[in-house]
Amino acid sequence: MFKYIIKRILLLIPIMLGVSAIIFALKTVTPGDPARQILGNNATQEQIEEKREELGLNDPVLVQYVRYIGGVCHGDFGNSYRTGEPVLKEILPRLKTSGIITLGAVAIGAFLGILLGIISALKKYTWIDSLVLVISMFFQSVPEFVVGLVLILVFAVKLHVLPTSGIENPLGYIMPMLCIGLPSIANYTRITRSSMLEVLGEDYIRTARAKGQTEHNITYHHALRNAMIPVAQSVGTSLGNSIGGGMVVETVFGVPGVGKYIVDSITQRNYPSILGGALIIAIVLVVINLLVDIAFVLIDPRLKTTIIAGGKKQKKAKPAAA
Amino acid sequence: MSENLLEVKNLKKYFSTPHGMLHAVDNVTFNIEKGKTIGIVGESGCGKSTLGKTLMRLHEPTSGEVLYNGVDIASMPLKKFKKEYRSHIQMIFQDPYASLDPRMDVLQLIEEPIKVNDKKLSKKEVEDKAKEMMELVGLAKRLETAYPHELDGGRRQRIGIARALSLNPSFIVCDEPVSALDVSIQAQILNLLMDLQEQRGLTYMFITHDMSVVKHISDDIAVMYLGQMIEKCPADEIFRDTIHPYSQALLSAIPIPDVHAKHERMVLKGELTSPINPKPCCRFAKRCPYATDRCRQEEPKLREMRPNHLVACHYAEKFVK
Amino acid sequence: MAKMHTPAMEKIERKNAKRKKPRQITPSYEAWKRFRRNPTALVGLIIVAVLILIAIFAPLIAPYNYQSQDYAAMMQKPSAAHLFGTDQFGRDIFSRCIYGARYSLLIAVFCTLAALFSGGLLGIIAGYFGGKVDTIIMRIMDIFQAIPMIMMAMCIVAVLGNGIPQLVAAIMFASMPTMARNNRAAILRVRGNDYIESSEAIGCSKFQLIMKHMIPNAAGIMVIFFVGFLAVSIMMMSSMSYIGVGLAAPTPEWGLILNDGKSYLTSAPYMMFFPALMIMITCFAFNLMGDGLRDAFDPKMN
Amino acid sequence: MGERILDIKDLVIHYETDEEVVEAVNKINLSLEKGEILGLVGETGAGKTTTALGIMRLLPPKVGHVIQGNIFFEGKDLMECSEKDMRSIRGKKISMIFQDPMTALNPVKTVGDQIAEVVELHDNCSKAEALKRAQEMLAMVGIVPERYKEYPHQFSGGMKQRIVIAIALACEPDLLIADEPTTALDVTIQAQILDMMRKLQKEKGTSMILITHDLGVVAEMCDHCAVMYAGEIVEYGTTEQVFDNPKHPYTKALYQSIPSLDKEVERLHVIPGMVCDPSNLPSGCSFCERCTEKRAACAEHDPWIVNVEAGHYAKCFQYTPEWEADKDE
Repeated sequence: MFKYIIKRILLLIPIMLGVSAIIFALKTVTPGDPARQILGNNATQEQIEEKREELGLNDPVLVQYVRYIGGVCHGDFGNSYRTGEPVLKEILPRLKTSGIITLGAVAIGAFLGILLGIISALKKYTWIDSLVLVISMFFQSVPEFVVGLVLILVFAVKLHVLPTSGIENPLGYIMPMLCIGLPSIANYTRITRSSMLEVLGEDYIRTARAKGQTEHNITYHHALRNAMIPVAQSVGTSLGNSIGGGMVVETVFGVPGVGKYIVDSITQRNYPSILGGALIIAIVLVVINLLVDIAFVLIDPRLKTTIIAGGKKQKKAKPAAA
Repeated sequence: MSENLLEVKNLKKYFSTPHGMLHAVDNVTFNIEKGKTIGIVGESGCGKSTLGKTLMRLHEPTSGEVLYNGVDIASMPLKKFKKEYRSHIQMIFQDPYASLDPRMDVLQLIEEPIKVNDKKLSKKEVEDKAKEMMELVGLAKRLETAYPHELDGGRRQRIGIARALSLNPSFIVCDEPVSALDVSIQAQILNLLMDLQEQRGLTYMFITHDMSVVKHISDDIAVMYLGQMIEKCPADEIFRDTIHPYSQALLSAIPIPDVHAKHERMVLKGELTSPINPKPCCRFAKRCPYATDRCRQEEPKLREMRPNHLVACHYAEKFVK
Repeated sequence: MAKMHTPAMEKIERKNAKRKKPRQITPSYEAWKRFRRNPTALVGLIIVAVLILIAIFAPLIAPYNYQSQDYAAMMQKPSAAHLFGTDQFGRDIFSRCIYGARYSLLIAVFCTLAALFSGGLLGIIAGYFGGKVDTIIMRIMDIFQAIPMIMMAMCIVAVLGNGIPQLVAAIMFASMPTMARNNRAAILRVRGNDYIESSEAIGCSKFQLIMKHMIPNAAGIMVIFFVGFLAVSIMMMSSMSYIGVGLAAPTPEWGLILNDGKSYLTSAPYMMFFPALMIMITCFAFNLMGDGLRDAFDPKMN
Repeated sequence: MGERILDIKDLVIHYETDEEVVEAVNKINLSLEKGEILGLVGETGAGKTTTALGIMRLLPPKVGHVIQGNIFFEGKDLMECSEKDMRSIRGKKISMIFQDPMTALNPVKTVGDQIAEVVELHDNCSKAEALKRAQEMLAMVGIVPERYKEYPHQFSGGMKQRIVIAIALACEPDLLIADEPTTALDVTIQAQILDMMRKLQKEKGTSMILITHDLGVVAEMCDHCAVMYAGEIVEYGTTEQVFDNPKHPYTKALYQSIPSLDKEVERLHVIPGMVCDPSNLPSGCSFCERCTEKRAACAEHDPWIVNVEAGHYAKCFQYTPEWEADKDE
């Protein structure tokens, strides 16, 4: 198990290299001179040349890239073009804000989604099932920022119970969480429903019925845990979407989180900040996916053997069967 | 004695798994005479299907030779094999429900191999040939436009047979062709296969786990255990004079549909393990009631105990009646 | 006779009596039959059809030109003259929304096609060839996937600049990993079937296997991705336009119309209400349809 | 004559969907005496499993319907029982073993828990006692009791079927229904499982219904034998009667179509045609189309069950007095 975790963490390295390479590539093809961007339009040619030298922009791209990677290894993600502050110092406090919002959103989405999914699986093919489906699908069809606008209009402008923007007031977290969480309900609902229905059709459910077990216990003791396996698997992917949604929502609500920081940096073409943000998001995603995978092992004992035995999921060695 | 159509020499097929090398087919040697049927029996996981697919080059052999009319088809480049020998060696698959593309109708399914292998034929010629094949395997004309999911298992298996036969092969690997079918349908397909063999001089390799079926259709029978061939003999001999303890156990385990049949049952302990990184020993030693230290340390070789009767057991002499 | 006759059988007999002649039951027809029985999916299909008609006949439906500014009628509330009201330049929001259908749907279709082709191709290659090819492609996709989709798209637009082709390229690149992954899974599912091996045995080449067996059999699943991704790309597009990265004004794309009304949220909410409604209805319809297709092509899931 | 434990009277079961009605079981009558083994043979779709699920009242909800009939178990009509009563019968009085051991066990629960579950449900005991009982059961079916903490995927197919049997026998039921218990297993494993089942059945005196398509298994295991075709029982008798002296044309044909191990046959006997569509049964005898001994009357009227000899019944016109009379004409 320990070996497996180490292996997964080592996998971070190529991903980080890849992500930084992609953004670096984007940076080099972007028109415009960062030095001019920092110094403004009034700067003289000499000042710009000096600045370029200082930033190392005159070196070949590869050298710049290697230097950057070297810096990252020491915790130096470069300095923001705009403020001149170290990127890491700017991002870290924002990470907490974004973290709270994203976790809250995932919790809302997963809780409501799984609940609705169970309900619709148990009431399959009834009007309740259709209603749940339509409701969750409706939320899936609304872009995060539109949910945000509606919430602002209702709770902030009309009812005055929640602040329009900012998080000075802890209540300010509520709307961003809902904005990201509600659209993700459908995903959980659908996976829970179909996986629940599949599990309820399995032979071992019939075995449990033949034992004389009550439907209630069959649903919650036998089926639910098995049905949660694919649902848990989807948390990882939906987290990526939530972080993406967070970028838009934080901008709409003016929340000082990583998402807004990256969006601002993109509009300002502030590449050190974009790079830093992207790398940190990548790290967070990989680590969370690792945690999700570890959680699986707790739900599904079959995985424990394969993980301990070979690390990777067992490849289908076709032939042994007749 | 007639000539050998196929000579298999030291054929090996290994698969690498996370747990080690899986010896699915290990050092198998046998011959098949022209126009005869060899039955391959064994329990699931003994490598009998892999053997068939390796002969077909659906799996690439790890090492060994397969001489088809004297030409080694196992080591030639896959491209050359596909071009020149694919149509000579064909296969009938186990599951007639899964082995037909659900999006094609019966005629399309049977036309496919003809079209793929002879691009020069006109549309009409292909269709005529396919219709001829349908008639040959006993599929009614009205089924031409039916889809596989509308047909029962027996008819689907007839499509599978027509597909294989449409290329005029001389050798057919039948991979459990009747095990997914009910007894009454099974008899229809077995009769069809035997009729076709007579008409067209086909040579079969018949893979199955059903002893009564294999005895009915085969001339020779080979018993496999964990990737190795442990006994090979003429079909009628295996039920009279089995030599290898495993073959004896296998035979005695078959329930006989006769209330008065009283036979000694030899119930084996334990179950088949998978042949991953096997040690040099008799692979049956773990379950064999007669196993000695020699069996656990030394791998037995196939020896000819009687004319045409080969056994891989150190103590074969002891079991000869 | 011994056999029972029950009300349920009578019902079916009545139904059969009405039916004129037995139809050829192809797998696609079965899927259509399942789709047709699903009321929510049909609603989705109808809405999509109406939206397509609106997009085609936009010039006939829209009462005003979507660009013409009327300084005499700025910031008007919805009325008979301006169904959805007017914006700060006096442009008719109804006309802009109608034309928006054209832009949004067309761009979404382009994005989805591009994503499906690029990602689909990679997925098919990875899924069919397996082994090293698969590992290399999928590891690269892992790297791309570590960057959230919308961030990737925004970065690309930031490099290429605002505009329709740029946006299509951005969404295509950003969605490539997801598309590749989904298509790979679809191909793997088909590849596991015995009929692929059986066709290989009768001499089909790899190319024939892919074209004649795998893609037709995976097509159902791919159509589901297609419809689902239409909704995703419309939402992504509008989110980006709303933030200001994506399309350039005065394109009447729904997200951009929303962006125009941003500053008037409290004073003139109707300016944002209608374009938002259009986005919601469109995505809702695509999602309903996609869900119906999922049930139709994959009856085992229910 | 012993005491009757199970009595099925005129049972009719249909599967109803929007598209069609499948007449899975058509008016079958069947009885089982205490301590005996009844073999239920037939091909795919003959209605064997449906009958068993009907007895357990576990037919798929909304689709499977018992149209008419009674099932008396120890004198009580199961059709009249409430769902709650049924639950106290399932697992305790009647147990069932399903075909595929690979999927019959819950993958995320230990095997000990799965055996203990049924004990806890019915025997009113603590978790610890139930687990102890589970270990005893494991020992009984030939598995090291210490393995109770392991999960199903750690066992092989034959072992899993042993565990399934342990679950079924944990509460010492009066009736055990085994639905193709060895079909998914290899012959050598099948021999082990059948051996064990026979031994346990003798020890406990459990009555048993053994569903199978393998005539060999029936010959070895069963006291009585019922042959099913298209949802009907076409022949019933002691195993000796049915095997030595088959009366129904279907049973006869079935024997001839199996390749024999000890006799040399050139060609197999073939039953022409195929099983009739259960959603569209003919009005006459269901086997009539494939029958080699049929006459005009067979297609028109459904035959009734005829007592051919003591305790031996066949559903065929040729054993009625009218048949002989008809022949003379």
